[in-house]
Amino acid sequence: MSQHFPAFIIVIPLIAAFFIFTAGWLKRTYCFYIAAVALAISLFSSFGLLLQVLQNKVVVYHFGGWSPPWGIAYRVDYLNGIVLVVSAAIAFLNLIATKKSVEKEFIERVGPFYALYVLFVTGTMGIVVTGDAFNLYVLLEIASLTGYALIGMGTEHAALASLNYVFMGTIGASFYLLGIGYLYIATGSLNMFDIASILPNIFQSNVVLFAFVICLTGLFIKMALFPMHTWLPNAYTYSPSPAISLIAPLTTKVMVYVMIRILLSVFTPSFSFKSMAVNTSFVWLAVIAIVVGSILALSQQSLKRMLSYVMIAEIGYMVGGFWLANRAGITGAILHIINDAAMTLCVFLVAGNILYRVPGDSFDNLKGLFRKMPFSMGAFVVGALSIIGVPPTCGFFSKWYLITGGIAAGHYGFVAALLFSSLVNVVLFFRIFEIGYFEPFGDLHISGSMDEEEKTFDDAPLGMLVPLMIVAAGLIALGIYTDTLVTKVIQFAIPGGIS
Amino acid sequence: METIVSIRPFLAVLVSILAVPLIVSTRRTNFREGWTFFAAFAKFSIIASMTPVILDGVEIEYTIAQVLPSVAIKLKVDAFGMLFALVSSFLWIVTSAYSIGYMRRLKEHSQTRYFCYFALSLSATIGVAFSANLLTLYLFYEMLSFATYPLVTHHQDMEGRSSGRKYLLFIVGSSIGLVLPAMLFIYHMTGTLEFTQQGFIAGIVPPKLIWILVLLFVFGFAKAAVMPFHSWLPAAMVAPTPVSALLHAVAVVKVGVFCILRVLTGVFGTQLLFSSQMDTVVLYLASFTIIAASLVALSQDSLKSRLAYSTIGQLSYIILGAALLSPKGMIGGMMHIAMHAFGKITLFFCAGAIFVATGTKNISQMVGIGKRMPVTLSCFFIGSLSVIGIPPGGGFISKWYLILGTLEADQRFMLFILLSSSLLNAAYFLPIIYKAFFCTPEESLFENKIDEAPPWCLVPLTITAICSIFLFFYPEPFFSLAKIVSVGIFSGQ
Amino acid sequence: MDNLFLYFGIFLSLIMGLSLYRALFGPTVLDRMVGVNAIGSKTTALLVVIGLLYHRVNMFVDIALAYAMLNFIAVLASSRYFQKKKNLHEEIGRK
Amino acid sequence: MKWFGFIAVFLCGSLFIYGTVEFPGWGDPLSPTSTHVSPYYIEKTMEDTSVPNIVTAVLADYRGYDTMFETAVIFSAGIACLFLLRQMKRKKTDFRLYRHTATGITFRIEKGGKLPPTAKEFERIDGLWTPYDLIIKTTGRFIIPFIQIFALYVIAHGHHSPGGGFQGGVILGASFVLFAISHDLRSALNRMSEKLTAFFYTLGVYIYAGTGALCILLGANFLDYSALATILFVDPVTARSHGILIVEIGVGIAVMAVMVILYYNLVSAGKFDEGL
Amino acid sequence: MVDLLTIIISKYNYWGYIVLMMIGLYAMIVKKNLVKKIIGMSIFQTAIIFFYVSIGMKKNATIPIISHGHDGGEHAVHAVDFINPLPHVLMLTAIVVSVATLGVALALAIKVYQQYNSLEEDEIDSQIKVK
Amino acid sequence: MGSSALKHNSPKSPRQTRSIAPFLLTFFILFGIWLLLSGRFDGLHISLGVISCLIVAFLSSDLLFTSSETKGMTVTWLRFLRYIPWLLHQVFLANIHVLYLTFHPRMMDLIDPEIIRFRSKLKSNISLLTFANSITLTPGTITVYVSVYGDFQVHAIDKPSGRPLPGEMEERVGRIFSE
Amino acid sequence: MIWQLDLIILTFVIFCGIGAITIKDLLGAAILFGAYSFMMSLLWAIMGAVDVSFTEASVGAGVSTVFFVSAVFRTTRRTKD
Amino acid sequence: MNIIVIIFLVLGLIFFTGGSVGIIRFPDFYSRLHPAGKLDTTGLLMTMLAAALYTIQDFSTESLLTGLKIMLIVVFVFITGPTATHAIVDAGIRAGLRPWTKKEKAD
Repeated sequence: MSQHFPAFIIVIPLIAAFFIFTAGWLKRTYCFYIAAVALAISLFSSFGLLLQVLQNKVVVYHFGGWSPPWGIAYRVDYLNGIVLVVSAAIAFLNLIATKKSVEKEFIERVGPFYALYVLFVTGTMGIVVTGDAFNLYVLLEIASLTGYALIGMGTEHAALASLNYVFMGTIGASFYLLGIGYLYIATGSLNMFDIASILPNIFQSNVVLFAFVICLTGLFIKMALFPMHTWLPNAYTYSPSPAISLIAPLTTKVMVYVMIRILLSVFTPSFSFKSMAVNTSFVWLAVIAIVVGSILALSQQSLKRMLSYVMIAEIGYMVGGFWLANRAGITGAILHIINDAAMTLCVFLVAGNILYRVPGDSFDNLKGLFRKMPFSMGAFVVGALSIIGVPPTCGFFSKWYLITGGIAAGHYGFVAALLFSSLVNVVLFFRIFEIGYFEPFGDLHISGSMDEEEKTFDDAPLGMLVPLMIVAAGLIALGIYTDTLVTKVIQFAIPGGIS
Repeated sequence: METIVSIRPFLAVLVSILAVPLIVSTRRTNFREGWTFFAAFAKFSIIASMTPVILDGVEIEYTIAQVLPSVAIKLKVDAFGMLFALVSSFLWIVTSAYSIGYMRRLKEHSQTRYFCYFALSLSATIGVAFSANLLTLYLFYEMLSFATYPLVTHHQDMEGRSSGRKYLLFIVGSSIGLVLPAMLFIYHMTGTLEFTQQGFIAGIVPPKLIWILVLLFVFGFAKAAVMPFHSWLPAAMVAPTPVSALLHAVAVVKVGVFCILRVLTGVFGTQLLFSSQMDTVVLYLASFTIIAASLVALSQDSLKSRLAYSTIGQLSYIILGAALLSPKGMIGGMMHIAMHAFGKITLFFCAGAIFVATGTKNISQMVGIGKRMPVTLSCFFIGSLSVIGIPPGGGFISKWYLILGTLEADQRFMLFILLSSSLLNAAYFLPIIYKAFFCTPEESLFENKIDEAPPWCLVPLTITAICSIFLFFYPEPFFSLAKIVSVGIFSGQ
Repeated sequence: MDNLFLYFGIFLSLIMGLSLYRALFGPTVLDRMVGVNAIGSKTTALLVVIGLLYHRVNMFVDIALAYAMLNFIAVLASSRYFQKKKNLHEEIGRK
Repeated sequence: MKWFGFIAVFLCGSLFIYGTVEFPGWGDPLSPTSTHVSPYYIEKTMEDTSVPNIVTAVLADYRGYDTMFETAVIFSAGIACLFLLRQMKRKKTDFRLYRHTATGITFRIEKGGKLPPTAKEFERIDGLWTPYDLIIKTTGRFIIPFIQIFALYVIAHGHHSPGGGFQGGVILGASFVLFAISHDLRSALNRMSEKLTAFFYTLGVYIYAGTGALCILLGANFLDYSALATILFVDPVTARSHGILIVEIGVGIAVMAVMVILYYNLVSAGKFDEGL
Repeated sequence: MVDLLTIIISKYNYWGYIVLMMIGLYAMIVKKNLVKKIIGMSIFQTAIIFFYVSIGMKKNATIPIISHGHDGGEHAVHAVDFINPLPHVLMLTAIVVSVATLGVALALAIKVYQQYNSLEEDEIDSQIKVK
Repeated sequence: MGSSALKHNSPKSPRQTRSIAPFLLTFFILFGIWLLLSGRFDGLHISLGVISCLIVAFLSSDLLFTSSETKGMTVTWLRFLRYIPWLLHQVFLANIHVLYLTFHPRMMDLIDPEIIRFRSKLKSNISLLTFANSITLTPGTITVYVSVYGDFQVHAIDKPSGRPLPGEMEERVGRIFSE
Repeated sequence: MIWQLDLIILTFVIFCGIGAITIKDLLGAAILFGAYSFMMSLLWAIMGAVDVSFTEASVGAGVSTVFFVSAVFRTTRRTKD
Repeated sequence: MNIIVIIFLVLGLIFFTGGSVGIIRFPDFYSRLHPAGKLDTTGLLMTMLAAALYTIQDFSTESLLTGLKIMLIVVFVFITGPTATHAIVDAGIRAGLRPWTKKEKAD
């Protein structure tokens, strides 16, 4: 059965999504369990695939028995193997962690919610695993559509934010599609690796250049790189918390993965990194993204919105790291996809937990949270430290690679931006810590007693805490096993030509 | 040099982390503090058990995790680290006891949290002491910064908040902004971060960059409170006194100094420093700090602030000792870590005890207090002797070696600095003693009866005072450790 | 014969332009509906003509058939709009 | 803003037009698109699948996996719309309107009043109700069965003529939409209830994905219809043809149901009471 | 002159797609009305579909359905005789996607309207700011 | 009064009580259409056709015919067929009239739109529909509104177009459905 | 390929598109968008993409205009641009 | 045969032209519907007839069926066309659009 793993990853959740929807009519509680089982299988399969990849280098699966370029093939190699496992794990953990809050927030809509949830995961994982450029578009649309819906059910101005996301997302996806069309004009093929084998003959062609630019523009919009980021903060701020802790870790990160995949596997490094001027300007773009994201984050007054801006900066990390076009930089970018996904999950889960207990996530509502929900906030501290980049959490190590990449490429602007962003993150997160730590206990020092501690303790339910703790521990574990990750997997994901 | 692999250093780091869940999970206060004590003793005994091995000139290594190619999170115990670890782990025991008295008497809130973070900070301190490479050092350094933040801001009031901000701004800002890039740059140039006896960047890094790197490190380890980066320390004095005592006389600030020393010797190496003349720069920086801090201390009325500025000055002694680049100076610097620790902690304990007993923080209000708290103030006297460097205070030994070092390195100016600074020290400590014992208050502020702090406070400070004297007569373990270090470092010359 | 069909098609599409004029500039929405409806019927005819030009009219006739059937759904929907909201220009406030 | 937008768009467009310079000419039979992958489809489709409509063959077989996700996209759009708009909790209005069908008299029943028996003489209406239009209604009645049979014809004959699951499904869905428009939403809901629709669109995707999964169970790759030969008792090539038909039917059902549910949702803003 | 005509004939379709795409883009950038934006979005997507279909076009070829029995019996199929089917397949999917997106977008627009009683972005913005 | 005509206005038309006759009739008509559409007479397609027709007949037979209208269907159909050529003739004549109007340079002087109201004798839905559509098809007149009782409002473009209504056409339509 | 027809229809399509986004009435815009969709379908038929044309015909004529109209019905026709 | 086809085509064209010119020229919405609604329908009938005739020229079952299908289009258009026209008119009445009459013009 193990040869069907690539199909299982996608197909099992897909079928499960249909089941969930039907089961929702019967009994609402079934939905969660079906989703959990499906995602568990998916996680298991992706893990199995990663192991296969570690043994056999590349796993290829032909759908319909047609070999590429005629049929659609899934191709799992080191790069997507690891991203796959991480996405599956995130989806699964978030599912478990948000059970309670889904039941609270979507009383009547649990069935559709889980169906959309699982479909979103299907789309995302499909994007990661597919080897066909057009198939990627379709999966992208699945992920986006479900994402729009999930975000649109949020609070306050969610519908408007989601609609804006629809517009931007559609432009992005359409641009990607257009880019694929240009590639198709130039090569006549849709399979990524087939395109890659044809492209070297026609590198000089204007069409390929345009394909490159258009694809990138689309992907940049989708991943919310700085000038095209406008959809992200609103969408993420108003979205329901169980959804956002799924969408935020996966969407943008996976889009960065797609960028890396397209540029490394389709256009090949010899085209993508041909011109130093292009690389540098993209890195500068990333630098601007980092700086602007960080500064904008400073001016925010609610937790999720602040995190959204932090994410915009983080996207700058990955994009910039990739465009440094050296081994350390790309390693850093890939590593940061994984790490950032994990830490985003962590902080957004905490935001979800907070919202589960507290009416809103604006900073005024965070007062005294360390006392009220110490475990959640503990996990938040870990996540925050990771985003700041403090060893031994994983964020440090990807930042490490990124900065070494920046130094190696001689791009000190990027290095400075990274350091600047770390410092800003310190300010950002410690501001929250301060609020959570100081605010309501100004005079407790005098009258404080142990009893009051007991009374105010009101953390999220255990079912939400345990996965959160696992994620937080995972952040540290990821950090500690960084080298294993890099030497066993990521270094093979980068083509040999890049030094 | 022989090396053995053993898990003991890791255990020494881990033991107090492991104590955290125990402390958190216990509801009864006695058990909670029992766990703290247990952890402290366990830590000290583990470290002590390694001492003989180290004294034999053997190093102990333990790799926790390989995190980057050619860089691991790795612990290595050598004489220098051992010295520092011994001092801090021993003082933890004492401070734990003192904390119990202090905290309970003042009915501080959130004592559980207090003890947790105390334990965590100690782990980090030992981790720094035992780090085998720059990355590990950085890791534990940051861990210490974050673990002490809740301690510094323990009172959770506006003052705590602003000083917490200052604390973080200086400590974390400088470490991320200055140390991290320097470290990354070194890694980029050399591909390794492992400390060696003679440094590893000589010949690889261009000389011009050495200047920048050294300065980045010296200022970046802001915990050492070298002068422009010092102002967090007085601010951090809002913390409860045991915190100030252990962390801001021993653990945190000494970690900063330790890091600077470690990096100067282990990364740059004495020869490189000498050849690039960076030693002079560091020397002048340190001497400036010494004099300036002492002068500022003179003007402080709050006892803890005065102690804090004193600390700033004393820390730079150590840096100065190392920067002299002479074996004797090095020994002096190392010894001063221990000696100053015992002396200063006594002083802080005393300040705390006075606060506990009378609620007084300012020196001007302490007129005649010696009659009321004779034991405390006697210990205070001993402590100040040690810090000033007058026999039989332990500080005399380290200062002596420092002076020898200046002579050895032929730095007359530094000699002058040291001596004048000692005078200043005396000038800001002795009046307190004088006022306390020999002046009678105008109003009968204190009744003329003995009213000491509770025994949980009193006993520890007595112990440290006794130790301080004891070390004057028997500095052997620290001395031999310092000697090993010095020999190791300067054997190449 | 092919040419004839081609010219017929071209002429038809030009005529379609006239209907399009009504659809674009029709003073009221209803005029636009008239124009679009007219465009629809011409489209049906054009589809068949294109089929003839490709010599595969049996393939195109299905499309035209679908068109003939579905074209009026849109018109119907728009006209139902006016049955429910009885005003041509302005908007009544939502209840 | 307007001028800025116009200039930006204009510049962007000029750039794109510059990009077309090196395109192969429109309709050039020697362009890479026409010479690399597609000739295989054109020349081999008959051998491989015995389906004359190459588009259908490529859609449902060679790139059947894409099409499965296409169905999933439609499915998720259906759920998304339901999720976003459907108002599960009915807001209790103060009154209900009923119409006596024989006389056309409208009753307004205040809250707490006795509801009429759910006999067929009464029907519930709301404020937007308009009198039935005889012509439209009757035409609708007459034409709907033909639209439906045509839709099914399109689904079934996707192999030989343009069309297939999606087109047929849309037409089928449109026939229900037509019913809802020409009659009213309540009678359309009586005919095609929400749950039935939901059942249909899950059924459709089940059929598609289930066929694929069946292929795995029969020992071939996902969606490799030739494996179906063993249970359909035909040769593998015909099995592919039949497999395509099966999945097209699935697509058709799913698309039909989703179009209907989308219409229901949009037109009643999720309240499922009264539409166009 | 003839050359120019050839260029126009061989390229105008692509220009057409660009013009359409830009119309859509313009609507999405400039228009404040949400439904207008949705229309722009649909036009934008259609333009890309149009582009793909143009790619698939082949001169002197017939539609990609193999006719059989018409001329009697099976005969060899030449790729040159049939229009490239692949873009059509892709665009079927793309159309489906655009319909799906349209549905969701309209649903969201209705939701927005229910919330703010307006479809104009600037009016909604001023409402948000007031709150 | 027209209770039979009103029956279909009820959305809850009695599906369970419908007889088999309309079902079969629908089935055969649809099957004829299927054969016409399909043009393939192999087993697979025929069986598909049968299945499809069954489905549609099941779904919609109550739309196409109700039991009251199935009686005498054949005769009606035949008569209806006879009506068509006449209708086409009328359509053609009237078309030419409108065409003449359209291209007439002084069109505005010729036309004189007005709305004509009259009451038709016809009763059943189907006959009303046929009549209404016939009116609409013959240019110059458009049915604006028909009530279930046969009240017609017709928009005529000029006097000559509106004059013959209801007239001959109504009689013919009535004859088809024997009313 | 019938480029003459194609050219004419393409021009109309562009006009239709411009019209659909400029008309100051959403219902009108929706209706014009329907016309746009009809012509698009024609264009694809001209280019030989029968399946695409069929899809667009059924979608454009059958559902997408209806969706627009229903959305407009449930919201408002008013638009400022 | 071709001649008949051509005649029908031309007739169709004339009707179509009439329809289109009509909806440009006529003064108001209701009168525009007259040419639009049915000149188009008739034009379609003519065109389809031409197409059907042309198709069944090379006689075979398939072409016959195609021809019949083309005529089927006409049937449907004959059913739906008037209905659509009627629907639009109805909408106009309900929307409150007053028909243009000579009298008003005279006033």
